[in-house]
Amino acid sequence: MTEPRLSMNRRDFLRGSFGVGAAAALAACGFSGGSSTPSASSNASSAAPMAQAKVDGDLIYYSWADYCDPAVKAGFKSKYGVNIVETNYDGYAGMLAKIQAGNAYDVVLPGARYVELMRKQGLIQKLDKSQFKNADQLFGWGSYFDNPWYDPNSDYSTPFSMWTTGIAYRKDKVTTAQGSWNDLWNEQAKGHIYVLDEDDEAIGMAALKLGLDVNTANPDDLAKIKDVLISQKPYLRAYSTDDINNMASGNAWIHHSWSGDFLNFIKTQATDPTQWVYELPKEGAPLNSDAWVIPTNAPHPGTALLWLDWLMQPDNVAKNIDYLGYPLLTKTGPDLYAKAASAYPSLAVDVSKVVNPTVYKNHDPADQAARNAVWTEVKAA
Amino acid sequence: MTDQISAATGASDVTSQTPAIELIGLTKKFGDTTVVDHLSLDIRRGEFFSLLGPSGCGKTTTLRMIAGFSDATEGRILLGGQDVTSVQPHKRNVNTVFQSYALFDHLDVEGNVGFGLKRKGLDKSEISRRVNDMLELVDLGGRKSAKPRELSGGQKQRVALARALVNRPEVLLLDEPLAALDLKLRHRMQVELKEIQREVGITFVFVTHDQDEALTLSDRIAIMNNGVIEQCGTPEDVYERPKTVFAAGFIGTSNLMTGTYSAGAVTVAPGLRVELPGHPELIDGSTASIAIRPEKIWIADFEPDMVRVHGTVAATVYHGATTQYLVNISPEIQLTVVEQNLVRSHHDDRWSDGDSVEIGWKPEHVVVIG
Amino acid sequence: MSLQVEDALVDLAKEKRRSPTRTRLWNVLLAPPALWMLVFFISSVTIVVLLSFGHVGDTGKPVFGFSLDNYKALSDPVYLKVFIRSAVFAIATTAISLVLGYPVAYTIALHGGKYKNALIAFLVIPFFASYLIRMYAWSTLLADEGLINQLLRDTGLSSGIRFLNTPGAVIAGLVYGSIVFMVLPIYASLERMDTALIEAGKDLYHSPLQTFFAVTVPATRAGMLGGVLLVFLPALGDFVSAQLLGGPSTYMIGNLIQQQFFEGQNQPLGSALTVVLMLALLIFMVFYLRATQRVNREK
Amino acid sequence: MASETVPTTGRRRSVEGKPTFAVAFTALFLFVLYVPIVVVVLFSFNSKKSLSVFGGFSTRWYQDFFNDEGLLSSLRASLFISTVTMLCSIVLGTMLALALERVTSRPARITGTVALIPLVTPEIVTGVAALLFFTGLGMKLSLTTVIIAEITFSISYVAVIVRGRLSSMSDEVEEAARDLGCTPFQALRLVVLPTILPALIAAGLLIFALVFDDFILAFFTTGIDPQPLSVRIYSEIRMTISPAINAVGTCMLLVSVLLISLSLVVPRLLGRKDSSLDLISGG
Repeated sequence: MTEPRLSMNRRDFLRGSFGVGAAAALAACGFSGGSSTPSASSNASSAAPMAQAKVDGDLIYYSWADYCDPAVKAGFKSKYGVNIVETNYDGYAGMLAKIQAGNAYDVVLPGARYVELMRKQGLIQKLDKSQFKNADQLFGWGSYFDNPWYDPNSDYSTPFSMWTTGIAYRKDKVTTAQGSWNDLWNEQAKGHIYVLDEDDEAIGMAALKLGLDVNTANPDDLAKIKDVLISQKPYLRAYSTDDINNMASGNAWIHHSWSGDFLNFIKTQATDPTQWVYELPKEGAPLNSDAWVIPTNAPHPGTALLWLDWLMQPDNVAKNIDYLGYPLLTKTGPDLYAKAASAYPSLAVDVSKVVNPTVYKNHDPADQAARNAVWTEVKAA
Repeated sequence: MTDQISAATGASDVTSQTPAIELIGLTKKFGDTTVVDHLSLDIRRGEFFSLLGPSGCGKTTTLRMIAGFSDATEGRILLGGQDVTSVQPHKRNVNTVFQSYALFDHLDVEGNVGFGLKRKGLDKSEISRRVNDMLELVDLGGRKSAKPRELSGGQKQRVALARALVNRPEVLLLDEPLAALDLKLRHRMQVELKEIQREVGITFVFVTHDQDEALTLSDRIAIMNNGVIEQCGTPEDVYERPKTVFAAGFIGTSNLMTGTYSAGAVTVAPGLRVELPGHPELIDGSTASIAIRPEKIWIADFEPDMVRVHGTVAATVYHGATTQYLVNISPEIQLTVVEQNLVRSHHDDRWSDGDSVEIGWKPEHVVVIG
Repeated sequence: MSLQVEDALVDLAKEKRRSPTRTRLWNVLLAPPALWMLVFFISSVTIVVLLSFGHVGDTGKPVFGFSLDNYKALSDPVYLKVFIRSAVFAIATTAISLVLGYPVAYTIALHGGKYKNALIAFLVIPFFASYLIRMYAWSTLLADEGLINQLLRDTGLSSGIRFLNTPGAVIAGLVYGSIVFMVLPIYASLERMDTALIEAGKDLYHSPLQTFFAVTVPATRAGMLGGVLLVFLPALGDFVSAQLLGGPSTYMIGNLIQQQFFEGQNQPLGSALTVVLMLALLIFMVFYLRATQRVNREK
Repeated sequence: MASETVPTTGRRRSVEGKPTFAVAFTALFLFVLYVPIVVVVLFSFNSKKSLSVFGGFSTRWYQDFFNDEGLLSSLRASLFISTVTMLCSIVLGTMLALALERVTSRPARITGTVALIPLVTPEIVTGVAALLFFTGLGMKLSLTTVIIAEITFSISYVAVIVRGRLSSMSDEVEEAARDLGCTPFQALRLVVLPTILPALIAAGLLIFALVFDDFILAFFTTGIDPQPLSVRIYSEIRMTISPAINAVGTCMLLVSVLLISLSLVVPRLLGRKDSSLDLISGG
């Protein structure tokens, strides 16, 4: 592809609309990946000393909405005398877009593949683990996350939670479930089936159904995935990540769902928990994790470190597992979770399986664009 | 600008002989259209002066140039001998009463009237004293704290007048101030306006298209048409002795006849010569227009020296105090005749349509227009 | 000189009678808002147009360029389908708002009596509370096991109706969100209308219905056109209603644009979509202005 | 147009005569309008976490709301955005309205008209443009960027409302001020602005309400400072919603009632006949 040089285009554009004065302002930034701010500052920060765990301001918090027990937050606030300025995202892609746009947060909770992406783009900073009083809860007890695939030695992140993606359905409405991704094409529940509104999850689900790799970027595979997803639309009620409410409202009979949300729903919202089943389809189920990171441009990295440490504290871990319904990846987390989810064997999460092929991975830009295009076209159709 | 004013002040000695307003070759053009055309005019101190003319004649534009709302394209404006042609409106010692009154909705009557004084920086007690005096003068003493929307049309008009007069301007400009009032109220306000003017002794420049109003109120009237002054004079002058066809036609009703003058008579229609005695200035063979007011034409009881013409009554219109006859003196010429219905007249005395009549007038009542 | 020419002159005089010294103040006043709009609107729209010819660079960031690739991509039938769907939704929203809003405006304006202002206030209040929360409240009410379906089942009227996640739900959401902007201009034009017109109409036309269509409707056309504009434009660019109430096949242009900027990470494609949306609106505005000019001429 | 109005014909007949049916229709309309409002208020007092089953009366969600620093900071952020936007757009919009009403030169007129384009631009376009502009300039997204975008969007609204009032004001009012000793600027300050004050109040209230509730522009331009309330509500709805949202909604409703009442009462206090509401509905 012949691509005119960016600098020239930008100059042309400036001449047209801003005049010379603004040129200097624009030149420092812009749309190109080349010399733009994040990567530049990452170089600076890798040379700079790592942050110290001490209060240096309020905590600018960026995560899923309601993805932390309010009591845990309240405890942090009163212990350190700081405020938590909370902002939420409703999907990882949107989260990344905001960070790339230059928004400065202290702590962010990306999914594993986004941790890798952000690390490679220089968007997050290296953590000094000696700053964590509770480091022993997270690392050094033989945890896989001492050296996870997305972040060697967990240098840049502290692992948080883990989940499977499966299918939740109502026994009273659906009697013909096959324990397969085909259940998302179930005739009985036609018009009452939800699929998660996340590109990786939807494409991954279709890939598993077709016996393909969840991370495929092969054009033929993607064409098949697109067709199969479009073929599913007549069965669907909607694409939505709001699985808990969709199940609670009665609109969903079958929901492409995250294990933790299912447990949360069963414990807090379901009118009759015994009606609900969470199945892991036989073709395989995605197993993923997330981790806390501190962005390079975090205004208060000291408070951020204190927050990460706070989350590792066993009593807080217990509270969060109880509140969220997700296993947390500390020494005590998996056991606490196992107890909480004991009634639902399908919700068991085997930490050792986290290196399985159903983990969402990163792609080179062209492949990523191809996957994005599939998802766009499926949604638009 | 300040220099200009002080220079002007220094240059001219303000005496009572100086006219209140002098307009010298005043011209206003909008694009290619000339709205006011080299107008020159002196308005005397203490005079009630009217600019009378049809809409679009340039009278309002002239007024706006005097006030400073509109810039003159050419010519000069002198107020009390000072050249104010390029002085901004707020620095001219004139005030205006607007056609729409333009009262300030957000202020009460007192606030409206005291607005100009407050701008001048007078102290509060002085403002309040003068506002009270002025409101008494316009008979609104009891409505000091009323908002404009609570006032009747006539009251609004008086507030507008008081608001302008309270500043004791050299000249008060009035832009059709009575046009929005109903007939009865208008007549009452005319009387009040005249009284107030006499009392305060300020020069009034009054713009109107209503000839009756102009005749009733004015010391002098300038009749404007197409941006020029057709005639300027006392009400009697312009009514009795119109100088142009337009002036004759615009003020009141005039019977106009045009023809060739020869040997003491004008041939206004083939075979119809109207005698015109006492006009030695007219040369035989020249064209002359003559105008006669309807009420100056008699239809009976003639006096000896009258000029008489035969005609036929075409229509009779009874007006109560008067009766109006339309009399054809030739197939083309119809004269309007107005007769007072006096006590002695009886209904059956009057003429009816189709009657053959003789009409007549005194030679001195005939106005010859250039 | 004819009277008409004189009138024209008077108008001309009015139009241009401001003195130069006064005009300077107005130009001074114009400068800040004009400058603001130039910097923050005109130039930012220019960026959108320019970026629509660009592409996504290797680092996933948008890069300017001179290619028509994005527009070629948009020729895919999938996108055309979304554009048509959006137009249909927006037109339906506008039509429904008009049909439902007109009687309400009419009743309040002509039969509201002394409660007129209170009724209008009552009508406006919900629109000043969060649109999103009201939408959410609807979605809980209309859920399959929500209050309304429970009522339907309890009364035996129906075994349950699927309201949500349908095109109808999206349109209903749009109507609910903006109908007040239809009611208010119509109400205003009805208020301004001389009610003597209706009385006169009653003498001329034998049925009230004929009177309504022959007198009231034309007299309020300006209000209706205003309402149409205020409802149609936001509806065409909306993505919230489809997001919260829509189903798998109710994607609108707004959703597509939103996705390109926040999920698909293809800002140049999103820019191209935005440009196409702007062009579509330009065409709409041309027709709209013609219609309003016709109304003005008739006046 | 005619065909769209056909379904209302049955109603129309009675409207022209006895308005029973029309009144009933309007009542139904208002009822439907208020159904979700009632639900929001009711469930804000729900003792259960459920948004569909009412468990009993409780004020726990209000306690949650008033103790939720996140929600509160969002509320403060939205109030701040709305207030600043209101003030700035009133100043700029009024300037624009005055200029549009008064400038005579052709370039100035064109400029003024162009400044009204946002009025006919869907928010998403303005949002996309603002986002690209800010990120392109390397500006950090923040409350400032939201405010800038909202002002850009609001100026034309203010201009249209204020201009409507200005055009109904006689030029002579301003000339009278000049006549009575005001400089052009004093005439503006002492006479024109006080005269159009009700329109300014109306425009201000409208902008405040629109901006406070605006989601799309805020969504595109918000940064990490506490997010505007609408954006927070959106992300909660998209993820896991807390009934505290109903408490927020109820409070917003109260504020809205207060604002509307103010708009009805304030002009009356100022002794004006035209209430702000007329101007809102007229604009």
